[in-house]
Amino acid sequence: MIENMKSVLTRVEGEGNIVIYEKEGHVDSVKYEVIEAPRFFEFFVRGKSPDKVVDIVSRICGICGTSYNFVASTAFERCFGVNVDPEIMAVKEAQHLAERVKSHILHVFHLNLPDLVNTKSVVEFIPRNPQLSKRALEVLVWSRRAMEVLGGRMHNVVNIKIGGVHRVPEKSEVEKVAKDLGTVMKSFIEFASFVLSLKAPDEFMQKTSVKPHLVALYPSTLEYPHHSDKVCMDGNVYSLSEFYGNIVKYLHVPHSTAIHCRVKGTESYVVGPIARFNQFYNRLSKEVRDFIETYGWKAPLSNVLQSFVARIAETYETLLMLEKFFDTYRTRPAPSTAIPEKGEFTCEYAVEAPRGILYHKYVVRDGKVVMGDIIAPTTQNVAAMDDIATTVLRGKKVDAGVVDMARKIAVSFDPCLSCSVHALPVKIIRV
Amino acid sequence: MYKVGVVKLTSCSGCICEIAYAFAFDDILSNYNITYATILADVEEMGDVDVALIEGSVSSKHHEELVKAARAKAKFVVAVGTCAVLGGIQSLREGSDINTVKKAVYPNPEYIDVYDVPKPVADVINVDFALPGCPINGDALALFLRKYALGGLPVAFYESVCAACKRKGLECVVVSKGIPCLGPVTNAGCGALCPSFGRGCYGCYGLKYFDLNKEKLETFTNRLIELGMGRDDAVALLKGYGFKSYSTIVKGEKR
Amino acid sequence: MGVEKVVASSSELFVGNFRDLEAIARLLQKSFDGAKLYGYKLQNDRAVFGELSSVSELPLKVADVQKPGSYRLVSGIRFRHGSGSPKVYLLPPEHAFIVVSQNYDIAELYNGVKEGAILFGIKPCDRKAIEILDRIIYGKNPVYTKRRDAVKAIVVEECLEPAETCFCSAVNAGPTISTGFDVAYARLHEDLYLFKFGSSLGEKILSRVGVKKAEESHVKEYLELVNKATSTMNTRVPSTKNVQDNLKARVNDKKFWEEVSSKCVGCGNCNYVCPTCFCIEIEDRIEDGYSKRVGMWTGCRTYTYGLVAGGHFRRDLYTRFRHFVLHKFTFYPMQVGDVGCVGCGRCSVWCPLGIDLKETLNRLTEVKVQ
Amino acid sequence: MKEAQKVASFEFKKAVITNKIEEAPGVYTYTIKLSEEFKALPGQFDMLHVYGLGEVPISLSNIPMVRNGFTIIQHTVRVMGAVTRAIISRLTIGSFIGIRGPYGNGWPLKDVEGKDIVIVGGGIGMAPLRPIIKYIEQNREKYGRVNILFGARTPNDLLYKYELNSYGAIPNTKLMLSSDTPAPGWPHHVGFVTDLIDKLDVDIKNAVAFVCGPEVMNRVASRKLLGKGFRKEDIYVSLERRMRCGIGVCGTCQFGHYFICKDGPVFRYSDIEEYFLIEGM
Ligand SMILES: Cc1cc2nc3c(=O)[nH]c(=O)nc-3n(C[C@H](O)[C@H](O)[C@H](O)COP(=O)(O)OP(=O)(O)OC[C@H]3O[C@@H](n4cnc5c(N)ncnc54)[C@H](O)[C@@H]3O)c2cc1C
Ligand code: SF4
Ligand code: SF4
Ligand code: SF4
Repeated sequence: MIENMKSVLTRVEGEGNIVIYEKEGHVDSVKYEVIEAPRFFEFFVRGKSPDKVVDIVSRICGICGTSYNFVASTAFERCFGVNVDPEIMAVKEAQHLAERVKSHILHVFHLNLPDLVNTKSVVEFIPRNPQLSKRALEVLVWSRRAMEVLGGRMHNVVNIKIGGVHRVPEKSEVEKVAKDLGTVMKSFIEFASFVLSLKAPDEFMQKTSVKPHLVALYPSTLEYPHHSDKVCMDGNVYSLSEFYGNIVKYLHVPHSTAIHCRVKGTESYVVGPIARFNQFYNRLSKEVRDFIETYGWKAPLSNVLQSFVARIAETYETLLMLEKFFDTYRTRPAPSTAIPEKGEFTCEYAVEAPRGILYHKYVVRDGKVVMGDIIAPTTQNVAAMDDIATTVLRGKKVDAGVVDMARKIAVSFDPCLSCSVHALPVKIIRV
Repeated sequence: MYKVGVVKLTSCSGCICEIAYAFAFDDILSNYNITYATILADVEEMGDVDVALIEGSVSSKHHEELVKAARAKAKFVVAVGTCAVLGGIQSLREGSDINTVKKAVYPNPEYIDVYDVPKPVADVINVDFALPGCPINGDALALFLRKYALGGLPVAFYESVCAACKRKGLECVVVSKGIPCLGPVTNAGCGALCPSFGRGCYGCYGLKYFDLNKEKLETFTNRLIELGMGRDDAVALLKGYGFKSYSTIVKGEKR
Repeated sequence: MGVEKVVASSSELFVGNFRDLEAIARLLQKSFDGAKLYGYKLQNDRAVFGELSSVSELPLKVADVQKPGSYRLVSGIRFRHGSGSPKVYLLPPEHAFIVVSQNYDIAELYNGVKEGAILFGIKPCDRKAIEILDRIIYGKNPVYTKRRDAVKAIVVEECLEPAETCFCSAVNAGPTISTGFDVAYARLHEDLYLFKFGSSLGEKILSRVGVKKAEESHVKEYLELVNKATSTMNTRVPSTKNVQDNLKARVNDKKFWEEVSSKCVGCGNCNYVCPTCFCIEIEDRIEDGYSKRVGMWTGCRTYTYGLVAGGHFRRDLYTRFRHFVLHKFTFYPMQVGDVGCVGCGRCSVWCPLGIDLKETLNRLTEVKVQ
Repeated sequence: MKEAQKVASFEFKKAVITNKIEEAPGVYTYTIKLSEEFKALPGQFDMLHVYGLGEVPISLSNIPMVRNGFTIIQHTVRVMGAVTRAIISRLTIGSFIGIRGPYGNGWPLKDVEGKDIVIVGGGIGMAPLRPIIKYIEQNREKYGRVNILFGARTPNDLLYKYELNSYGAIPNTKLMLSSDTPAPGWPHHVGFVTDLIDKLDVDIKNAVAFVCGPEVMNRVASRKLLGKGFRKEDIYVSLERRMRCGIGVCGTCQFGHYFICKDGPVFRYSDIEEYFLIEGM
């Protein structure tokens, strides 16, 4: 095991396995193996011009690709000293917000719900409750339309660039989705009410106190965390470079193509909905908090299996943010931006992707990226996943229930659709 | 009811989400049943299916086995997305030594077991239908599913992004703004998204391998340079998402 | 269908200004129950062909700078045309023919447009292109036919200063017009318009507008400009006869065709922008349990053209490139009795590679047949 | 120009399939019943429409017949792509199908009365030639000697196997078959169908030839017939190009200055030779 790596890069998502290490019939430890073949983005962003990198990195994750081009473009803007008009920035942000809606709904409906209602898949759930499914799909389809209008398509949007956006859509185009927001809000509330009234299966969790650190971006405004250059861990605020340069250590473990991140090399931490929700509950709109509390939920959520509550709250909050955006929307010409041809720049920034903090750092020399460092949310969560699952399940007799719980823990982290894998194949290894 | 299996290989999973979207339509849900998809259902192995949707490029022996098994169990195989059809963005590593590549990203490159260059699915098995796109357009997939359910297929149009651009009444960004654009050499299917946002196409549906040869690609590269791009950038852009087609065209292998 | 065949055309010119142009539009719209105006206009700083809310939308304060592979708008008064043409109205890029139910019952058949249309400020080359389309698809393509029937009147703007890429005079399509229109005008100066009529309707309208006979100096200036335009454009391409003879001689000269098409990537832009290209692909789209058959622009330079199940008749790009030229100059005359190219230059301007038809034609006649 | 007289249109007739038989692997003959009158000449084609998928040009493979007030027509369809796939896999007895037509000019049978007839067909090309045989059978006295040359890749790929022998039994008619590949028990020629042109038994000076098959076969057949002394005017070839409308709208079937759908599909060799010899025309 190598510790304290400098310039360590990560990748996420894709295929994974749950590995249960067993001792005399009882769980010794649990590890989540990411076996997805790596794609080496950090390698091939090198030598490319920063504007091309903005498009390329969105392919790191199909579900939250907008987070990638959002954070990359903003990192470059900041280090090149590009001033982005707040209204243009808002168009860029809105694409990211619409993506958050999409991602959360996909997770809660397609991936998490089957666990909450004990079906094998959403495919089974749909005929059981077609009405409610319709509501969820309405929100999903609306988020797609919003992303299409603002960014061109539901995945890998094409309307984000260094300096803001390529084109500010016409008011009439935006109106087409804005006018349906009211209906979608209703569908969402109906769906959310159902989900919030479900009980998280937390019998294991209650008995143990697993306390990984909670880490979210520290918002510069009074809003709920969105994007920032500061990190907040358990209430303490750090700069991005301090946190990712010194506090976090990176480990490349044999069982995973993803790099593991640990605070000081040993302690795990959690990013994502639950970290945001528990630390910044008060920054949610009152409307949202009231709604959540009607169903008996509020911060802090006691374990990760309850993270769907945070997702529902965030979706609600995000829809409200979009509503505000639509209300004052107007079109304007998009600016053109020149990328400096000479000089060396170190560019870093972070955004709250649906699954947690996404941190990018680039070094640009004479108009070309020479180094790219990308730390994705799942990378930061896998160590916590291992730790939580191990603590919760250690000593239990290896049976279907154990495997199921290991699966549920993974799913509730939503480690990115493809590797969250509702059906992580299980391997049991005797030690 | 047709049974559908979704096989995921190396990719960003964007196509999987588009698949999920295509399955949000009533008429599709009433004709198709997803019986295997690791993201969507707790089923670990694919049984016999009518249609296998294979997403992502083949990066390892393990993938190769998955794909062959899918072929054996599926009546109809669709390569979904530019990764599956042409290799996808990860093929940008082609031409570099894999060990250098691994070292650039991983402290312990020996843990990483992947092919030097990812393969398109059609390099491993016979593919019945291809839907390029990074990601694919969920509506195009829905169209395919609707037509397949009627016993037929969508009529295949082999055309450039320009076709959609002109049909949408957009103005060519190369001609009217001097912006480099890959539209003329890129497979249609996206509905000319980038030009509709006033920017040049960056080729995410892959190069129009059926119409190009080395010389034409070279003239096109020169045109991009004329429009202000550096040669490296121009070549990288062309390699982009359809590197498989780029390299076969450049090597003059097949058309 | 707009414009009577028997024309009360006059070579007589009248003089007026923009207000008279407005009056012409108003009177025409009144004569045809509020028919809509279609013409060129600026939309988000670009020239498009579409519905005009009034003639003041015409691109009166811009000029285009056209070169092979490049198009820019600058301030001026000599706007020629953009990538769109009246084809955009008459044969829309996507047009539905029929909607069919699952039971094979016809749910909807294309029935034409409700309002009449007045083509306003189109160019002589555009008018000629319509004539060619009429001869080739009028009465065949139901969408074209019905939309064409909706055209009640045609007002043409003559071109006094052609763009660098124009050669209409060399193919008898401009820069002036003598038949097939109701009213034509030319802008001698920013607000000095010369009018003429091409039909009894046009005559009536002009007399109601009350334009005066043009002065001799106006006519002289007009003719000088026209002559200059004509003689410049005529030298840009070989004579049609020369082109046709050489096409015949070297239709099989593969090397020549490969050479002139070497840059072509088969994107089809030339086809889409050409005002006389009419080829379509047809797609059946399933929407809400109905199947809608839609025609969409395609063209002979795209791969699909010549593709058949199990084979391809024009796989090599040079054969498709060649077909375009042959169709315009050899086959159209055999099909409709006239050259199918109106010399507008769009195919060269809007070719992203800047492949210039003029150059192809010149090389065709200059380079010795192998 | 006057208001459009009669605008061609995409309107089709709704028909019912009354029979479907397998001719060869992937090739089926459909019998279709129409409640309206429908006249067609041998060599003409229809646009067959499948809901949601599109239309394909398919030749009539028999002369339309009238039975109990219905018109019965036949089409032989080979599975190729988007639309034909659905016809073969989905449409069976009782299914609906849309039909537009007949289109095209057809074989000039009236003009060649009194002459000897040579028919050369390969693969699916046998389909548009079959109505000629049926027509001659009904009007035997109007024509001289008849030679029918049919070939396919394998014996099993020949169409109309159940009635081929009856063609040979038509008076003064010679049937010659070929298979590209040898097969056990195959008594006929092995090789290309065009080889059989060497064995023609007609008065070449007073004969016409009707040819339909893949483009290569058409070329070879024409060349060999010319070599045998046929005049260019006496050879007729049925051609194919991409065809999306059948009525001169889509433009994609252009062959030189011809539209195959309106000016063809049957062409006199002398009229097309100029184009026929150019690659990629
Ligand atoms: C005049 C004429 C008569 C024909 N007669 C018969 C016949 O009797 N039996 C038979 O099996 N086939 C016949 N064909 C060929 C048949 O039309 C094609 O095999 C069929 O169109 C393939 O369509 P598809 O949708 O299955 O294939 P795809 O490859 O998916 O084609 C898509 C579309 O392209 C067009 N197209 C593709 N191939 C051809 C082609 N070869 N010719 C014309 N259009 C094509 C069609 O409009 C088709 O719908 C004939 C063709 C022509 C031109
Ligand atoms: S061929 Fe070119 S110049 Fe001629 S009419 Fe068409 S677009 Fe204009
Ligand atoms: S030039 Fe080509 S696309 Fe244009 S009408 Fe002729 S054949 Fe059709
Ligand atoms: S626009 Fe130019 S490159 Fe495109 S098909 Fe036409 S000639 Fe070829």
